[in-house]
Amino acid sequence: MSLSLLETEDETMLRDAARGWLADNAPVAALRKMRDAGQAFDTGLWREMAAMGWSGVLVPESSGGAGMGHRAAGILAEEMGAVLAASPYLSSAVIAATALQGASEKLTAIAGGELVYALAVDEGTKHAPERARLHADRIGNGFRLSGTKVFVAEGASADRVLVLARTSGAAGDALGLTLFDIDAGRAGLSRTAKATVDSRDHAELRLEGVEATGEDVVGDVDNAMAVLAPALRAGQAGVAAEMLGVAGGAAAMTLGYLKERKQFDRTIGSFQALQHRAAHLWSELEVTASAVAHAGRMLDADPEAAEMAVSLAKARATKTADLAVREGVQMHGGIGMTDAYDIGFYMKRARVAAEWLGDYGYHAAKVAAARGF
Amino acid sequence: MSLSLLETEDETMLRDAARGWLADNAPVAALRKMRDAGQAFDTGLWREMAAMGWSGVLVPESSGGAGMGHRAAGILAEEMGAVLAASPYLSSAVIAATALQGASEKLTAIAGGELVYALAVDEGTKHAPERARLHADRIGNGFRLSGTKVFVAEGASADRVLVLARTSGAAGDALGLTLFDIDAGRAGLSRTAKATVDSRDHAELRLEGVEATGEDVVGDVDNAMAVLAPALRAGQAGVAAEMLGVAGGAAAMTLGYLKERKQFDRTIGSFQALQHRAAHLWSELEVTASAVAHAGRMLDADPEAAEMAVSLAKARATKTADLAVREGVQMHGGIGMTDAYDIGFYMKRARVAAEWLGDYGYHAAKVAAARGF
Amino acid sequence: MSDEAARLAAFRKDIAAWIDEACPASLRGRALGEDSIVWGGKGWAFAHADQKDWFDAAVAKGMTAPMWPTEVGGAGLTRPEEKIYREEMARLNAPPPLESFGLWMLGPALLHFGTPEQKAMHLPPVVRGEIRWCQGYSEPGAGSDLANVQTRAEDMGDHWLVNGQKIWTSYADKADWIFALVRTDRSAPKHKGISFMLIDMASEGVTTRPIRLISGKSPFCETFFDNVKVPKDYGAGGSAIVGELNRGWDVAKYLLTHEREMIGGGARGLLGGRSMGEFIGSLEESVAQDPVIRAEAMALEVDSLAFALTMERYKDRAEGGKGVGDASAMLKYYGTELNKRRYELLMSASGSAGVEWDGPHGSLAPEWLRTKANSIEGGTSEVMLDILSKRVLGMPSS
Amino acid sequence: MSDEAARLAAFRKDIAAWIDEACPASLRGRALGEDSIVWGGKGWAFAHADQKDWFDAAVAKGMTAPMWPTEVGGAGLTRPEEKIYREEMARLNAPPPLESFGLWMLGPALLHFGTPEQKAMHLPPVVRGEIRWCQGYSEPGAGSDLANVQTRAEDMGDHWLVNGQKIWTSYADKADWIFALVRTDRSAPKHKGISFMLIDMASEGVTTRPIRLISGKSPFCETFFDNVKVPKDYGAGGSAIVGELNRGWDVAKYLLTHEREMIGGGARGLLGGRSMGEFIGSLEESVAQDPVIRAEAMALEVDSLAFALTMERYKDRAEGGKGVGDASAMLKYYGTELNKRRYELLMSASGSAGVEWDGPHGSLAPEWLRTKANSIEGGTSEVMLDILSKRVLGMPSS
Repeated sequence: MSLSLLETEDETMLRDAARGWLADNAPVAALRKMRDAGQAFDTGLWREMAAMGWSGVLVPESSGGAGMGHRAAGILAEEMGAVLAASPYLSSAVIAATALQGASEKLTAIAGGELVYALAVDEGTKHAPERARLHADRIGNGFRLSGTKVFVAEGASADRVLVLARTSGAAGDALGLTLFDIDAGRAGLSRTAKATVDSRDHAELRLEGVEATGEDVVGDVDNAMAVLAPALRAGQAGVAAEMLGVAGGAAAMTLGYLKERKQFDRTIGSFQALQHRAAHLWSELEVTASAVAHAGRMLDADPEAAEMAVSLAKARATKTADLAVREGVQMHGGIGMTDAYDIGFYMKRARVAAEWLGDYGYHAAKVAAARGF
Repeated sequence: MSLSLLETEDETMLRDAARGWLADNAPVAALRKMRDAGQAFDTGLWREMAAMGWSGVLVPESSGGAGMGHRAAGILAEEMGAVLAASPYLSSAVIAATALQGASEKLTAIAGGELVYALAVDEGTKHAPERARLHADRIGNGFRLSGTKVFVAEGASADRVLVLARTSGAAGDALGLTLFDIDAGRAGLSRTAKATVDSRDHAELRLEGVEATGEDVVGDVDNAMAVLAPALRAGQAGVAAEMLGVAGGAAAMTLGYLKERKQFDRTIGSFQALQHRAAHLWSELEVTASAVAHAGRMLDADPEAAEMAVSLAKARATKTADLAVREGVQMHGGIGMTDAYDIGFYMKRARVAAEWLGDYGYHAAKVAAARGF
Repeated sequence: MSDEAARLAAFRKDIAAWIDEACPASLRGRALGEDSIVWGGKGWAFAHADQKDWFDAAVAKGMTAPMWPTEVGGAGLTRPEEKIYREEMARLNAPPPLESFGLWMLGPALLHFGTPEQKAMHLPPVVRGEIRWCQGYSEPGAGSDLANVQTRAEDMGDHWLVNGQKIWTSYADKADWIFALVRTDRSAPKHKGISFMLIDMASEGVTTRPIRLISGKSPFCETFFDNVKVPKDYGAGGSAIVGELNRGWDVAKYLLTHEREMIGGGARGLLGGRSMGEFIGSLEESVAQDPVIRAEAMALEVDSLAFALTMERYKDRAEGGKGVGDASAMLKYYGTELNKRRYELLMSASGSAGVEWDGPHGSLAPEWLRTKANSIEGGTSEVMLDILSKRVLGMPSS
Repeated sequence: MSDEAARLAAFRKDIAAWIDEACPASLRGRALGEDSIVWGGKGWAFAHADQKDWFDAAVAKGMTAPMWPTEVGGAGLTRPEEKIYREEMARLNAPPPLESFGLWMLGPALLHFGTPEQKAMHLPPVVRGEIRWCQGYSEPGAGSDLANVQTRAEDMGDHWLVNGQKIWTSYADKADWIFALVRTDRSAPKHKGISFMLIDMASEGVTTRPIRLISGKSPFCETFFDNVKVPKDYGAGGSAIVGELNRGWDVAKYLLTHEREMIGGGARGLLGGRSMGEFIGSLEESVAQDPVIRAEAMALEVDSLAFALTMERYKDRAEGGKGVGDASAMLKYYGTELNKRRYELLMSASGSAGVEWDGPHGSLAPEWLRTKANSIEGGTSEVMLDILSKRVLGMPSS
């Protein structure tokens, strides 16, 4: 694969435009305001993003989307991460839009920002799709779904939810799973918003005899992975890109502080011990940026072969964001510990994103498996 | 346990005396000389150590030893480590003397430095006594031993070898093992000295039908662990102490270099990035010193309960020596890479000692097991 | 057994019997949380009768300040006795009867620098939990540069007139008195001209404002002094200044050393007496099998045990009259960095359940965020490493 | 498919066919070791006919210097073509036909700073492997302070008189020529007054002495210049000085950047094309199950793959005309530290078999020790981090 990881001119324009718009419309202050108001994201803002084509980034132009592809989607996610812009972008525009490939009407609604999707996959504290136990029992021509899903991003606010359910086999089997597309208001579905440290929407979903028909099945019964796996890969690459942005945003804030803050009559950025740590952090960021760009390129060029590239990106981004926010808070000193300052928001988002769709160990193990161990 | 880890006055005197004598008689230059001559240790020097009571450090006074105990043995090992003094001290005076408790004549010979022992326990590349396969078959009233032992410290030069052999059960069983005390010249025993990076004596032993009698069995048949486990603990605590000394010696050499070497018209020890790394290294050394002292105290106070303390010391000492030698070579720059300079010898000994009698993961897992996981 | 050993064995038996009798069963073995600590002070209200009974029994025996002299209400224990006392407290799962900045900080300062009058006036109320103290060192913008004190005390003859602002004052809103660094000579160099002053928080012109942290509510406050009159002499002959006038930096440095030793070992939290492995073992099975988590848990267990031994060794050394001095910076550095690592692993092991503000692991998430301050408060890790490299290792200045 | 893509696809097919035909099967898929490298030079002897055949074929096609202009004997490939060439070389397991400091270092310097005469004189012999070069930068005692050049060249009218000593000169004992930093103006400030000089190693007064490393024998030498006469002009109009007189530091800096990019990615060794996991999987079963080793192996695999992508990204960037400049310090820093980590893990995974000088894993132990120099030679990691923080991140000087 001789894919160049350099940005094309179009990509650089997209990045610049996104950065400018986000700085004006969705700075960290906006997240703070929403948090203080107990709100997970700003619907108005999401409509504006939709108007710019972001919600249709992966939707073909034939279905009313922008059809920009995964590398572009990653650039948008990275820029959103850099300012901690909260939106259903990854859940709806990246994950659901990938899972629902071919379902033109739904894609059109996603692209228009009218329909917000969530993905309900995990039931334990760690990402493990194949361990799903939520069961869909066949009743007549349809199904009845019962069980609990946790850590559902946008779970409390989404209009529809993609629910992974077991139609056969036992927990641990990759086969025997089916993906359902369920209206969030359907009888028997209850949603409990959880207060997570990143002030975003992560909900627990309880399904008690929720009825579904064959129409609601995405892809084929007992073979959810055929549609879910590409969607997960897209989401994992997306959250990796977001975390690269989170890391970069935290690092930029920290480097700025080092250049401006004075102690012991010196700019603290002149202390060599801090300089070396800053340079090391920057090096990690550069290496992670390559992995994130590569994941996007691979998803665009050869999605079926992209699994290792995606896991590489998520593993690297998780570690790098962790380093960036830890160094960020420490180098800010006392002020970084206060809620009045923004750096803590980066630490909180990095922690939540670290767990979403597979943690470091999960993805590092995938890379190792792809490399034969 | 309210054991104080502070040194007693006697211990400090022992340390000071050892340090002074070793500086005069066994500096790193002595190891270099032996290496260049292809010699593993200096028999004359070992006799002098014996004359000071070091070879009898664990031998009761009633058997002609000094009966100083494990904490004192650790202090000697640490001081030897600090100058990389090569001798059969750990193999013979610490390990064999512990295994042969009660065998007064042998202990007297060990204490006198006349008899040098080696311990042959491992057969694979990692320490794992219970995986021994070398078999001792009962022939008439005696045994016939066949198999191979590797990484036998002092294996090529020892007068006698304690050989762990399987008399029943299968590889992996802790029971069914028997410890034999074999003369190194016995028929069927061949020894191959290996050129290891630390220039010490590590040999492969091949036993082809070596005959032994019940007289040669140490402790009870099929129950080697009763005598071997205490000997291993003593040896592990001893090598941990030696590695603390290796770490301390490398660190001292490095700190001295930092204070003296000039670059860019400044003493390099004035560069804050190096200062912080030096301070971190010193912190690790202090924490490891506590673990090493504690292991010695526990072996003296309650040897049966000392397993976790010993593993804690070996795990910490392995990590700390590794850090000290890596920082040592790097901070010395180019000169540290030359064979003409001493710091490389520390790196080499640290690597070999890291593997001997259980590596970091082996001992960290023992600590974890003792703490319930 | 030596005479000393026999004496200590008898002491162990006696003190254990006393704890067992005096400390009600209801207090034993609880997780130590903010809500179960007895801080004392004028406004203090015990949570329940058992807590008060234990406190009263300890005060009566001097065991709220076991190593302080009996004249000021302590128990006058030697270091080996105090060690045994703590071991038996831990074994019997008894909580400390009283904790306070008076015990940890002001007391050591007065015992070392105070006049007999100051000791007599201030220490007994600390031992008896009647007066709660807070510490006023940091100022806005000064950060690690603690000697950069701008709060000034002007000499008005019979009193000092104090104006300025402190930050990071723990529990200022609940404290009765504050010990603070104030500038008493503005013409002297930075480290000179500072005095260590005792101020009644009820004085007119003292106000406080709590600081919200990234972990949520916090005990930290901003404290404002607006024309606060501090009498030069508090009646009973006790000066408001501890140590010499304009030499407050000496007292502060002494206390900083003391504080560092304490902070390094003072990691309190979720794990309680449980090992990291027990915690992880209580989670989903896949977590304990993850090599990344398991390797770090093993390393943490190793480092934590070795560090705990090191705390003991240093305490023994300090008691042996050799002092610890600047090397205490190591305890502060190592202990706080270790605690941050510990909470990172707890969060990672807890997965999505850990990221809730108040999820199945209770206050794990806010505690995790709170640990990030460990390596900042009481001197940053960077300042500790500077101290170690310059003053312990003798590295040259640049 | 765009025209360009179609063109590149055709190129890939052609170049693959050429490699497949020109590179004998006996050379394919061997572990790359010191003994299988073709270095060229006057004293060079091929190991066997197949090696010479492959070399001759490559010289004929310009493929010893694929991106150099055809005028000097290169193949004039574009960056995308060169990338495809390397990919196909890797796929077909073909070894580089020639490696040398002439290709890596002198060539780029001359292509950027050389006169037409210098290029014409020196580059074709490099491409054809006729002349082997070495690099004379470091001096005893100077360490990281490369500009501290004491070797001096005095202007004697028609020649320079060179006296001094270089250290860490790789293969000085086997090289035909040396490019060296010499001081041509002793009154100028440190970074001025240095010139970049080309010297024939056969000149009278040049001697070398090999340096033994902690890893054993090494290609490094000390090189001594004792009244060496260097003609100002080498006949064919080529000056002995590259770039301007007294501005050799510019050339050196340019080459250092270039060297850093190369060293960062140039980790060669035991693993060859194998992954860390394959290596570990070939060891005793217990090793792969050890969580400490497994966790680090996974982390190394992740970091190595991401770093390899980063090398490619930076090469693409450099080719795009944007240059890489000081950021190359990151490649040098990261790549060498990664390689040291890799060898630490290999040693740890190999256990007692790894500590033999020549055990079952061959030269593992000396290679491990040799990696320790990676983060020292060509600029220490500390110097790289200084460059990054000051020149890339814009941190202020102290």
